[in-house]
Amino acid sequence: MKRKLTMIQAITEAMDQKLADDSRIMLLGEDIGVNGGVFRATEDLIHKYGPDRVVDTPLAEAGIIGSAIGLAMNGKIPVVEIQFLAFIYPGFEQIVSHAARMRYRTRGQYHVPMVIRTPYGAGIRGPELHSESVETFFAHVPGLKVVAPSTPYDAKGLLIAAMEDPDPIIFLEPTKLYRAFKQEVPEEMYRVPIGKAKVVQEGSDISIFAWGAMLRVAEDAAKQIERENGLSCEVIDLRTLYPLDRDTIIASVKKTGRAVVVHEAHKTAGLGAEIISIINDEALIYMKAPVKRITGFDVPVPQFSIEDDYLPTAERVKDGIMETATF
Amino acid sequence: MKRKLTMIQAITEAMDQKLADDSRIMLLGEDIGVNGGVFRATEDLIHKYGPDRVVDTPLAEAGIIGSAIGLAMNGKIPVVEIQFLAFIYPGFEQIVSHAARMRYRTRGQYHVPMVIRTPYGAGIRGPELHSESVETFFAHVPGLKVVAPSTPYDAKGLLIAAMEDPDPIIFLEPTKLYRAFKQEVPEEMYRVPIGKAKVVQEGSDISIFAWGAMLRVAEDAAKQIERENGLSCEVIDLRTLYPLDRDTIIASVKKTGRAVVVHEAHKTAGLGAEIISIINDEALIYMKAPVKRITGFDVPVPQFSIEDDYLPTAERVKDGIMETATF
Amino acid sequence: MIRFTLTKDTTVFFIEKERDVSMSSLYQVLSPAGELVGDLKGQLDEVTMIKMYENMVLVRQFDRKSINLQRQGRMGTYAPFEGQEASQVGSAMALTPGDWLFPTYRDHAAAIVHGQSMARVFLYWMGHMEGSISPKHLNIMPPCVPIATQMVHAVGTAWASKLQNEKHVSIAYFGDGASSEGDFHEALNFAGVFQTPTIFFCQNNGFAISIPFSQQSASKTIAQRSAAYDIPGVRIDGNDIFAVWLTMKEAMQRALDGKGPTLIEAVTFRYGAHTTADDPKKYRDQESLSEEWRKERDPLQRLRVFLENQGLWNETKEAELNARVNEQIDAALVDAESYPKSKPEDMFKHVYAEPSWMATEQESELVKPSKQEGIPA
Amino acid sequence: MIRFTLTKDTTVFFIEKERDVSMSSLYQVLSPAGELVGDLKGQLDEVTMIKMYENMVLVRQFDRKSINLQRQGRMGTYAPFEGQEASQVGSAMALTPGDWLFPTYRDHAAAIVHGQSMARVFLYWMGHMEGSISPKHLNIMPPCVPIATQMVHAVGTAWASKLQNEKHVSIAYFGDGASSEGDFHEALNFAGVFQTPTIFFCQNNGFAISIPFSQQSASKTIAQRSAAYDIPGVRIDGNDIFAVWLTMKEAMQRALDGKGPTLIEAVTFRYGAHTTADDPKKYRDQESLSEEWRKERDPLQRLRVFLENQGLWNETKEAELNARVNEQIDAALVDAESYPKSKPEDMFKHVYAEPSWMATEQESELVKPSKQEGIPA
Ligand SMILES: Cc1ncc(C[n+]2csc(CCOP(=O)(O)OP(=O)(O)O)c2C)c(N)n1
Ligand SMILES: Cc1ncc(C[n+]2csc(CCOP(=O)(O)OP(=O)(O)O)c2C)c(N)n1
Ligand SMILES: [Mg+2]
Ligand SMILES: [Mg+2]
Repeated sequence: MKRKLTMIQAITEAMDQKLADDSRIMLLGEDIGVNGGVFRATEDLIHKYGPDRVVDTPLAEAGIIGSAIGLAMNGKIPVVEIQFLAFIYPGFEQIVSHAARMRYRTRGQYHVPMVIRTPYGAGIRGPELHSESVETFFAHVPGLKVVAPSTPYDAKGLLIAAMEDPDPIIFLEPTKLYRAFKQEVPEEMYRVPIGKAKVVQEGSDISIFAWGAMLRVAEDAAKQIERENGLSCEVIDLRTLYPLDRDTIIASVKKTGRAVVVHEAHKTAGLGAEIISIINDEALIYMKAPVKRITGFDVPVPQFSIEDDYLPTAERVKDGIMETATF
Repeated sequence: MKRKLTMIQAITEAMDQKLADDSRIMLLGEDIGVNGGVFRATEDLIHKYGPDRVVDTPLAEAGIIGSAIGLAMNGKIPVVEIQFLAFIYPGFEQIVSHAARMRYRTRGQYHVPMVIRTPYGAGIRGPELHSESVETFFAHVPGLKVVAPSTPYDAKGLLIAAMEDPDPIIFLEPTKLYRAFKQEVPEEMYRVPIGKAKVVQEGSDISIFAWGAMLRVAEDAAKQIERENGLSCEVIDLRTLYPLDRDTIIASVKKTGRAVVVHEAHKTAGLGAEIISIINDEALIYMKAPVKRITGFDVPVPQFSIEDDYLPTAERVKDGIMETATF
Repeated sequence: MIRFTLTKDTTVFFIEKERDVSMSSLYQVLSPAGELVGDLKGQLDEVTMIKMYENMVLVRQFDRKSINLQRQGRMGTYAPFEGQEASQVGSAMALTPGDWLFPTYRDHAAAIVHGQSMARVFLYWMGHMEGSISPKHLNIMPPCVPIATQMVHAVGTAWASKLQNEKHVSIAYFGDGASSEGDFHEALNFAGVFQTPTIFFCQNNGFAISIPFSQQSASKTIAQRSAAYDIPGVRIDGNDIFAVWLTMKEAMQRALDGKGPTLIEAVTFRYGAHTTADDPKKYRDQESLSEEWRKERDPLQRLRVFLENQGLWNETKEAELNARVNEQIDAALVDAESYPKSKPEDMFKHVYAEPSWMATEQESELVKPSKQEGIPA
Repeated sequence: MIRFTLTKDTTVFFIEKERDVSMSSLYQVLSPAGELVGDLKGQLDEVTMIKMYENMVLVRQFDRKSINLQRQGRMGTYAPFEGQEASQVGSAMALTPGDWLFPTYRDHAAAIVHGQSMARVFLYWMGHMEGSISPKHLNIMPPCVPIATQMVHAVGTAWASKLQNEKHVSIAYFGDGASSEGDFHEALNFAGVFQTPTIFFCQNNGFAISIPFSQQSASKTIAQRSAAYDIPGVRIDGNDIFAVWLTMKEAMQRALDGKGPTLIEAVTFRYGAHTTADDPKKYRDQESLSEEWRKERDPLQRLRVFLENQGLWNETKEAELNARVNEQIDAALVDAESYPKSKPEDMFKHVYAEPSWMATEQESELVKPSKQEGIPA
């Protein structure tokens, strides 16, 4: 009998297993102890591992991330939970000016093995600033890695890999998918490699790149398009946003000659632009049409009554696919 | 007899004239008063306008930017100096979560007319974190505008326009150009429009996009290439980085069919990617070669003994031009 | 009592030896039993006292209604404030119309009392794009979501008032948890340096979501931090609306006299959940704690007893009041629910004074021209 | 003396009435005249005292040499510390090898005394990629440039030491200006909550670049802020190396006994410019201020007088010492200047444990294969 887990359960299990496996692992964050985290990602872990390893911190993100940097330099592997992505900003300086640079500045003498987990993205009727998707801020910072799973299986495997990675990782968890569906997840520890995209569905006519909650939107659109228009879509889950898996991107567009990128971040300077540029650099002559971006708009994420209109929909992705296919 | 000014003099003059012109203008920052700013941009202004209008603040960027937001909402036009771009991070949350969103959240009832000036970029043998070029962080934030002059003339005109703009503006001043050269600058107040790029040199074979200190590198490369290879380069100074002047970009590449973008920011998720994407969206069929990015590398800006190797050089730009031209 | 040892022979001098942080050390005017235990300073008249009570009843009903609406799916996640009425109502009633009010997500009682329409507050929690608009001629800022960030804004607006010779204060509401953020520190320090007429009004409700204040800081109180900036601070019974109001008046007077900011720590309690998405039973002995505060220190109860003893209140008035506020709340709800819904296009408005080409273009991407458009009518 | 009024009838209780912030209220053991005015607690022996003096002379010469090197164009912008030797040397000498030291850009005297090689410090200021490496078995962190950010790191490393049962403290150096940043507040609060063995060592040199402390805060001292976190704080004569050392030892003992952090405010002065790019005449009466401190409170001078009075020092020793330190400094400079220059490729190293494809590829973009490569040898 195969066991199925939601993404949040898979994430909890990854932390649970690594806490058991490696005494250096420590969790830190607001309300992650007795409360088990606002999304219950750390449910019960304080009871299992005690308050020295699952630490309820004061409400101060620079303090959390900054002290985690110190912990990491002195033998610990801190796994930080930031309650929502927008609340990482008070710790932005610590991430950009310190976590990402410690190895570099000390020529490898000190490094910062640390994972910063945070829910991100819109679609759960959250209040203001609970729906941001600003992965660009981190994908522009050499020294960081940025990961965003789209399934329970990948979430567990990527989080375990992240906790074993010697460098600081921003681990973006699509809030909308936390409990959206269950998937078979092996009980044992396993790793999904950081830096590798996944071809979710092979196809020959057009490549669709997405991550996080947008992956399902892309898959939906792809299915509908195949049914309605007979186009064969190759759907690729990038999974790691920095560094991007260029080889997989290029191999796909060389085959299809057409591509659509779907992300919920704002369009301008979103990662769609980087993916287009990688294609421009490496495969322009293979392209039969401009790469299409279907993204969040260049406006602040609106209040939740119209947030769904901000988000890319299967309908918009389909339009993008058709525009590209008929170029 | 025409009067020539350095960029820093032009910037001082812009502030001086607006202070005289509009009693709502207030300058705030660390060491901008008696000390006149670490680059002397505010030299003597405290003596002319007093400590209520030229304010030496405590050493706290969230405090500076956050209180400037309050000042702006209540009738003032704060012009903030951040000592170096990397020191803006403590105020990042204030910029992203408040300054950029106040108009939106209040449906236009309150807004934040504010200019944040800060030196940026490498090449002056500065210590660590004195050489960053992270304009991407701000060009991904709807609600902000981002400006970066490359000449004394534009610096004065853009800064005056920025101080008259009703929305928050990140005003990036290329440290390396502060005193690099002088240019004729009219004595009277004038505006250079925000949102408009400038064709610095017309040409027909290839478009080169740059801004800030990289403009001169681009111009250098263009001159050499014309001399050495007879290629006619169109050099465009983007000047406003958000929102980008798409029309000028597209008009140029439709004419030339080839383009190089030069910036000192890290390559991945740098604005070069957005420019490539705009070209992809609007002018792909006109392109005879992939757009080439000549940029800072995907590494932290190194210590100053090798910072010049981090920065794009005319040599590298020329290589990029030739690669594009011979594609 | 607060004492520091200061001797020449031991190097450590700023160690605190004892501090009375018991409830009984709080500044209090109206005791939980409804007795006057402090001086009214000739400032609080009967009309104001009755209005205080009416306001507290109004907002308590509003709060309960909101929780119900959330349960019925007519509103999004909601942050209730029951238990904190004296702090919010008392402080807001001390303000004058030109003052600047910076609420958090939990301070709609203060906003309503200062003049925000209840319909607007409903709209906010319904996720409406127009839920954060201030009534004209008032300066009620949008509820602040990122913790402590509004504190520096309230320095800025107050500073501008001072520079413009306007006799207005700015009040920043914030919680005990907020006192851990760097912005708390920067705000108090700036206000001290520029002597801005800012009132930092902390509702110490004992918890930041699940974290009790004892885990938030090694310090016993928040008020003591005022000493770090050499600004006045005060720790008061936040369930005593007289103490709140009088303290506010004093702080406002000082601010308007050019004597700068004040830090007020109003000790109170939220009876219910952090938000409707929260389950307080997970992290505290919800029933007994909540019951203790309700029974022993409720802000409405003590004022009612006092007013009754003064012959200013009775059962009939209570019944009338309840009917009246429920009517008002229902009317506000009708207004909110019949308010034109946010339209998708609204997101493209007010990003800038003049829309950028991106917004214009993307709006057309969103609002697709009808597929029929080519077909003549 | 520090007193707060606390009465039931005025609401405001945390207003400070008086605080003695004069020099004479500082904890002091060795007076400017070189007289012992405090208790050595049987802890400071003669060998240590002599070493203190030697170290201070060494770093002062190092500092002056560095300024000269910068003037000659052999180094980049440099941040001098002359005047602050007692604070840096005294605090660093109290440390043990396993402790974690977090310097700012001005604390290379502390770093050198703790074991950093002077050659390495030169390399740092020469903009060398390898200027921030710690000697093996010591934990000397890279000089911290973004103000106050290192303070939270020192909470983290100390916390780890505590959890790992290692008997080491972490010391964060910072300035008076740094005390305005939010990170200062978050660090002290965290350290208080988790009782980490962290020492927050503030050199209050009176200025943050051009801003005197009187404009940095309405508070008169930095030490008083410890009370905001209920942690011990102390304000000491930072030009008195005995006071610095004894205070450090006490703070370290407390930290290692599990009694948590200490905030130390060492009152001192920088004689010269903020950095070699700065002109202090623009913002202070540089000559008279500098002369006053030099003449009346110099840290080297008072220790020398004391040692001479004890018969532990004389002209001959002074001359020998000067010759010796100059030799050492010259040797370090030779080492630094003959150290292999940073190569452009170095920037691609140590971005990650394993280089990304971007770095690998971009490195080849930088290091162009020789144009000759197609031509057979
Ligand atoms: C910067 C930031 N971090 C985290 C959060 C998530 N969050 C929302 S409310 C809250 C607790 C706030 O506690 P307190 O300041 O005591 O106010 P209360 O909710 O008790 O009124 C937290 C952690 C946030 N909104 N902003
Ligand atoms: C976050 C940040 N803001 C601004 C600066 C620029 N800066 C460098 S040193 C300095 C003054 C620091 O003063 P203080 O903390 O007193 O230390 P001191 O230089 O006197 O040793 C400033 C403003 C910086 N390095 N980091
Ligand atoms: Mg609270
Ligand atoms: Mg200083």
